[in-house]
Amino acid sequence: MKRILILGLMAILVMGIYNYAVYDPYQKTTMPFEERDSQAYLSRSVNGDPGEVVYGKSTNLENGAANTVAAIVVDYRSFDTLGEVTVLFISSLGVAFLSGGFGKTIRLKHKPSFLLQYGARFVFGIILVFGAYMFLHGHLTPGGGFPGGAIIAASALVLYLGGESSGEKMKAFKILEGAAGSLYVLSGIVGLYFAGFFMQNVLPSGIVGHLFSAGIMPVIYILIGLKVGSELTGILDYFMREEVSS
Amino acid sequence: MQMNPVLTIALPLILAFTKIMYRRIANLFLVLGSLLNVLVVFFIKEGQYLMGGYAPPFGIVLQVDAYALYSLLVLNVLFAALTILVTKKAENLTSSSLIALAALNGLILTGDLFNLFVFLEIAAIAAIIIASSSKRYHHAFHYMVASIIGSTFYLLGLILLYKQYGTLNMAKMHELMLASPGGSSVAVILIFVGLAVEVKLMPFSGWVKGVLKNADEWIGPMIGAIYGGAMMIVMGRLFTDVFVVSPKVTLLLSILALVTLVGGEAAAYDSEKMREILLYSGVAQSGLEILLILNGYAALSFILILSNMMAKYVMFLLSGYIVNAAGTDVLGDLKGLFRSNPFLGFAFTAAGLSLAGLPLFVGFFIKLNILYNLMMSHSYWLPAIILITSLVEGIYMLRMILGLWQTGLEVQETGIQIISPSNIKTKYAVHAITLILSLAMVVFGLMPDYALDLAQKARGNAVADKPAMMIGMKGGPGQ
Amino acid sequence: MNALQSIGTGLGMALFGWLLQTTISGVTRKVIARIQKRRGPVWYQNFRDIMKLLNKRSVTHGWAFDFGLLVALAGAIGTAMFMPVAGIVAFKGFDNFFMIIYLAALGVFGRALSSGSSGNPLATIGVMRGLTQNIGYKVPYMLLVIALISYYRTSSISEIVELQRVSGWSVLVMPLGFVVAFISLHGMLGKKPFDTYLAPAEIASGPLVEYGGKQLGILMIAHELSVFIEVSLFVNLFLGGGATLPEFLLKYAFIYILSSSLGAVMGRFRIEQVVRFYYKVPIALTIVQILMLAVMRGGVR
Amino acid sequence: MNIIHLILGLFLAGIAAYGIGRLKPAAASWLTLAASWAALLILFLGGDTLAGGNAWGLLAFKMTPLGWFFSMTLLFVYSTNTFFNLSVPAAPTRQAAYPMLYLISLASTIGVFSAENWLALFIFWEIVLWSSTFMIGFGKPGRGSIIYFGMSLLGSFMMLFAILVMGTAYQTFEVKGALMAAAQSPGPALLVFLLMLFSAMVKLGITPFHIWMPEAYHEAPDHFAPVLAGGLSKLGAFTALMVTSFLPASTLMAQPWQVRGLPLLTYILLTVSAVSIVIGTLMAIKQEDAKKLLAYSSVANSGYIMIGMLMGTPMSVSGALVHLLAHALATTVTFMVMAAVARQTGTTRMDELGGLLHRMPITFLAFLTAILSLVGLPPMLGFVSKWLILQSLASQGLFLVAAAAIFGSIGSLLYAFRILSTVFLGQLKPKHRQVREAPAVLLIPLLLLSGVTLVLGIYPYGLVQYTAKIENSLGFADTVQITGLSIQGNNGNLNALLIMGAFAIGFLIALGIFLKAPKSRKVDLMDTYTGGEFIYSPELYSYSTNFFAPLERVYAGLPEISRLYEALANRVRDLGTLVQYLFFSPLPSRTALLISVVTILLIWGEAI
Amino acid sequence: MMELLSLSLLFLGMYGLITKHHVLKMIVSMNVMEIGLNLFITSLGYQESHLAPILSSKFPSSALNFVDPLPQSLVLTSIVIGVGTTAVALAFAKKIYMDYGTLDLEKIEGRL
Repeated sequence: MKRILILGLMAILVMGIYNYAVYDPYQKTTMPFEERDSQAYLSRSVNGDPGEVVYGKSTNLENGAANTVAAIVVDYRSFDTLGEVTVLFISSLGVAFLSGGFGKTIRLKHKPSFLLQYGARFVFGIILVFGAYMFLHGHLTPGGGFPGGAIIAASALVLYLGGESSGEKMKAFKILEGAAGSLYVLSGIVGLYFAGFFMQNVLPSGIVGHLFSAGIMPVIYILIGLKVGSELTGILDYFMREEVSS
Repeated sequence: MQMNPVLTIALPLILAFTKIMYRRIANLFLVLGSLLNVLVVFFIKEGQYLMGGYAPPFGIVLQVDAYALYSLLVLNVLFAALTILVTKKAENLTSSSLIALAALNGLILTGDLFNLFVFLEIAAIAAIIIASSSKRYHHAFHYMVASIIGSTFYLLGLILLYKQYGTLNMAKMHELMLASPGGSSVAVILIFVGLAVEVKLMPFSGWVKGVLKNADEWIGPMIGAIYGGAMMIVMGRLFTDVFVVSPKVTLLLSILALVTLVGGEAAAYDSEKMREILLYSGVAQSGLEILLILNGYAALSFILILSNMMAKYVMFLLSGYIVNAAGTDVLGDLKGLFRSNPFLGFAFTAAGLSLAGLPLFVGFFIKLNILYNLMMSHSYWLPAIILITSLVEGIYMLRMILGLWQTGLEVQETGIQIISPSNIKTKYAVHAITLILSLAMVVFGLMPDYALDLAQKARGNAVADKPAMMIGMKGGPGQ
Repeated sequence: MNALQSIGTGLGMALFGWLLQTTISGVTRKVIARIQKRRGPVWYQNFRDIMKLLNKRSVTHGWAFDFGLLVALAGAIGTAMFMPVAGIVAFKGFDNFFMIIYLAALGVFGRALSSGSSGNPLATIGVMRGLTQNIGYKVPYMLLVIALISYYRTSSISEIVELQRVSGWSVLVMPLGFVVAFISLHGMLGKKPFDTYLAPAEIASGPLVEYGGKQLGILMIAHELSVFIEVSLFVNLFLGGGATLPEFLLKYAFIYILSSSLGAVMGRFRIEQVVRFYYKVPIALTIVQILMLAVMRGGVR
Repeated sequence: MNIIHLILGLFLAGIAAYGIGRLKPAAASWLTLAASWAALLILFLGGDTLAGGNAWGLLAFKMTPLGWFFSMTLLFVYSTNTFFNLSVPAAPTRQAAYPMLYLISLASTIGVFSAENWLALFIFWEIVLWSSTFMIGFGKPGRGSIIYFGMSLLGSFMMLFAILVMGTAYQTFEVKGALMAAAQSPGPALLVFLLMLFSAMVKLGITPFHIWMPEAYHEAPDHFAPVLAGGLSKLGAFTALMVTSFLPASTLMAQPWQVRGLPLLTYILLTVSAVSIVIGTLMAIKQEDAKKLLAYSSVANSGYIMIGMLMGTPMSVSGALVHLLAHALATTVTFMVMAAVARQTGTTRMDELGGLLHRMPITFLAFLTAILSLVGLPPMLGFVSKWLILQSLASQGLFLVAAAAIFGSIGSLLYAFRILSTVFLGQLKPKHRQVREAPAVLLIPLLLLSGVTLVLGIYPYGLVQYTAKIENSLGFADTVQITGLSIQGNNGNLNALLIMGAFAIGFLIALGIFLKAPKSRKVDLMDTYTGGEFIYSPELYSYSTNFFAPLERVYAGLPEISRLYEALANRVRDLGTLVQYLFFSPLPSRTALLISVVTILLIWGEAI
Repeated sequence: MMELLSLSLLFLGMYGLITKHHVLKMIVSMNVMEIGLNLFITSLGYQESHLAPILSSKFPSSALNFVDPLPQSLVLTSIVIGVGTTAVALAFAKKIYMDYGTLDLEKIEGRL
């Protein structure tokens, strides 16, 4: 009974929101796409109209990434992404804090089968490379630093499943994580002191669609990828460990 | 020399990132970072600061006006003071604290609604981690659930606003909303609810009790004072500078705020424990602050937020030390505690009296001006309710303070103290900082004009139709 | 009239009052004895008693014991000096009702002080009873007099007497009030059934328990004087005083002997009964009286 | 030297007293003595023309006759009481903060009486409030200081509300100007009038607001209770008189209903004050603790002051002012005596005391003077004021109020005798055999204050003349008249000197008779008539508990007003518990549910 | 329709949060909420017959009709934040289980 009631409440809530904010048959409260801010991202015309942007031809755009979403994430609204990275960072810190430090790795109850044990090592490299591809190619195709990092972490997960233990490698991950994060912020500060704005795209943007095109974007994606990868791996690792009894 | 405000965000972040490589000197990082931030704040000039060189409606901007600047100053100074005082507690939380600082600065500075959401999330997770250091994990989890619901609502409202206005920039949003405010109420309500969870507005503040009733000298000032203040400043920013709220919504939300004010004071009156009293009174105060914000008393709400933040900071800090020394915060067991610690007692008393709005302390003039301005708009009911709640607040505040000064019956009869937390073991820095803060309350209480003028300047133009008329010691209107 | 003359008149009034009352109380003893079918003492027995007591050996319980007595007698003499009798008034314009009541109360307070300091709890209980009773009869009495003052627009006793000569006695103005005032007077005089505070069999004469010798003598003088004040105040306020001395004496004797005779044929109330009686009957009657006045005359003013 | 210097000097002396008190407590007490007597001297010499001035914005001061009268009264109370500061028991009360708070509250009272601006007045008012609260806190532990603070805060907030109403409606905060502006235009004047008077009533302890008095007086340190009782409650009278004279009730409505020539509102308030007299008297009669008894007597006496002010005739106002001074002096003495008694014996419970007159005769004499003045018997000052007030009542024909006044007057005899008899008369307790007279330093203020009571009672003309001056300054058309040595009432005259003379003659005669008669033999207190019983224990041979039992039984069922406030506080508590239960559940699901429900309400509430 | 469905999903998650006291179930509910929200955001940026906002050799010009890219990028951020919070929440779950031996919050509250 109680549950039905609550379900009803939720329905009323959904109806309320939908009815008064979303449902808009006459387009009264909906801004047409053409007038939204995001149009400027599509046409790369935030700081001046460059005319029609053509794949493989346009050069010296304010942002040379073919992937507009990536352009927004890493360039136009890169500050958000810094925050995003920070969220992940603080989550991993939180997991670390809650886990109470480095304990012994929890042994899985079952022994991994032969196929898993060796298959994991075999797949590990392939996944790793795929992850790297993801963040290197993020400004051109769907993907980017976060999926790339997650894929890298997935490769670590596969290794765990295969019975590997991370051991002392975590230290290195920590350093990687810290360094990548610091470099990200530093790149922003570099922009601030060399070009006048925090996180300014200081590198030249090449031709739209080329690998070396979007200025600092690929670099940042690499940093993000590394950082996210090491962070997620770290989180995984913390979950796999016992608490240090202190 | 001029500094870019983004440094107040970037510096702590970079220190937090690098800190994990240098575990040994973690504390140094924290103290250094927060002090550096204070230094930076002094060199920030007002203005608009672009991120990545993209012009405002499209790129993210940091909006530095007097409002942001003063809040930033108070927040960073309080934070730095805390890091100096409570190094031991913060040892494992260095990075989280630095990130919390960055996030709070970001919250205050940012001029972009989605960026605000990101900082909100960072701040929330940092706060949860800080809160979990009291080892009450289910309470911290409660906080987490609440803040996730809050941020979900915030984002939902935000995206509805984006759908309607096609922008995320605060300034542009404000202009568009001014032009056509219709249809945005649901989104505004959702955003309000989302933030209300963080500012401890009452039906949404279930988490507060669990987190703050066990707060130590680190969690208390952090979550109870600094976080609450910063979130409230965000609230003030959004609901005066950005959103155009319809009168009906204002009324509904004001009722909510009023319920919080009354209920919070009643709950505090009911409590017998020091920290519970403080937390409930914080809830009630946030009700009052929101009431002012919603009704357009921007300058008043601003100065109220700042002074409450300072007072709560002192009180939570000292309550943490008291609990450390006495092992309890039941008021009945703490009788006569301040007898042997007169300076801490003085600081606590000044903060409490200021919070209750008694003269000689800055709280009085703030309350006076609130009432005066509310009355100027010819409403007698609201001031009456505020006065009644102030009465309740004054009573429990003084009950608490007097209880801490007054020795119990047993003590008077036998001369032996039952519990002997006679000397709360603190550093002299605690004495110094709490005394400075409480003296500041006295000084501003005697010369409120300066503070009132600053608030007026910072927020005087925020709401055109309700310019606050400030009564200071120099006199006011009609003099 | 110069000051010395006034003082002389006042002292004469006090002496007169004492002589009058002592005589009349002697006469009354005789009357009561007749009522109770006894022979009774001679009419000047009270003078004899006082003189005898003043010359006897005595004990004291400390200086406050004596000091209180002196205050009591001084209060009584001082009050009596202001009392207008048959058109003779020592201090013209100052024979104020409130003043008389309060100065008389000083005498009462002196008595209470003295007997309280004796250290005998019976005396303290007696005083307690006396005060308890006091509150019961004084309130309606004073309220009535205030109504009178408000009616005559003066609080000077002699002027009230003068005005009654013009407009008739106050009894006619407030008949119920007269009854109440008489009951009050009865209480003030400590006649049965209202002599609970003395109650010889119960608390051994209460306040008087420790007195003997000159202390008792002085107390008796003070008592006679205060009876004089009470009765003549009553006569002046409600019965139009007297244009001539005989008229005044007649009224005075009538009221006092009436009260005493009534006392002679009644039993004594217990203190609970006194409280219950006094806090109901006179107050209720007073309220009725004042309401009547208000209704009949459209307000007293 | 002007008021600003005076106030500032006292503030600074207070802060200095704290510093000195940390090092040497006794020196700080001496500082309070020196500072307050110096202030008294300055104010006395300066008179009501003492220069005012504009210190800092709101803080503008101007001495008026009314302010001077009140300042002098309070300063006198404060400065005489400093002798008690010198000789307080050691241990927890002797804190460095006490002299500081003492001087700060003293400075603030002068601020209240001389402020030109309501806001400044309020600020000082509140400083007095919290400083006195802390000083009460130095006494016995208990709820007294909180009740005091809570009730006073209620009063202050009512006053603040009224001040703000004036400030917003009439655009001025000037003390006199704002009230006069209110008198000009009805508008919210009624609200201002009521709130101001209520706040004054809280301070004065008029009935529905009196509950703090017994608790606070009882718990206050013995050496602070005199100031609290004799001094601070008089702050209320100050504002009350301001309001009733500048904003009389007759101006509040165009055609007010009248009762006996007074506006209905005034009549109602008079009735409330009358009830206060009755309740104060009844409660005083049944107290077991001397300080509580005196506290309730203050409730009753405040009723007289209030009545005098509300009637608003020259005589009644004069009576109120004289009564205020009389009560201030007398009640200060009584509390000082209690402090002395408590210092020498360690208790103020009446059933533990008795017979002290034989051990502390000078204290007893001072107490006797004071209690006579409280009861209103000649030749004390209290008589003059009661006479004036009763005169006015009689000429107004306010019988209900008059009945209460009379009741209070006669009832005061009861409790006065009770406290006198149980503390000073009766059997001396064996454990008090060794009690000695209070030290000379405590006797100085006692004799000083009771001397003033007596002298002013015999020769009140200058005082009454000054009240006439005050009435002039308050804008009264006619004032109380004095010709020669007689105070002209509406329906009678008073010559206090004559009364004293008559009494003195009587006393001389009595003394002559007494001395003429043979000398009597002094016997022990136990050597009394016992009705044949063999009594060996003085403790059993005294009558002190349940003193007025037959009378108390009559009104034993009278509900106590403090229950009302307790019920109110309990409702607030209940609300708090409910809020804690509903909104602060430890389960996250509850929070989620609340968020959803409230959001639904908000969204649909907005839409509908 | 998409909007309604995703909103329903969001508040289905909310329903889970309200009715469940089990920590893991609550975490799942939170995830459901997030997914619902993310879907909702993307749905608001979607328009039929518009292209994904990526230039490629097949759709080379910015003059073409693309869907709104901003909600998509917001969703990217939001997803990552969701991952972070989930991680922390899971850590809490682990910790709560270790401390109290149960994941049922009602039982924990009852025990305290």
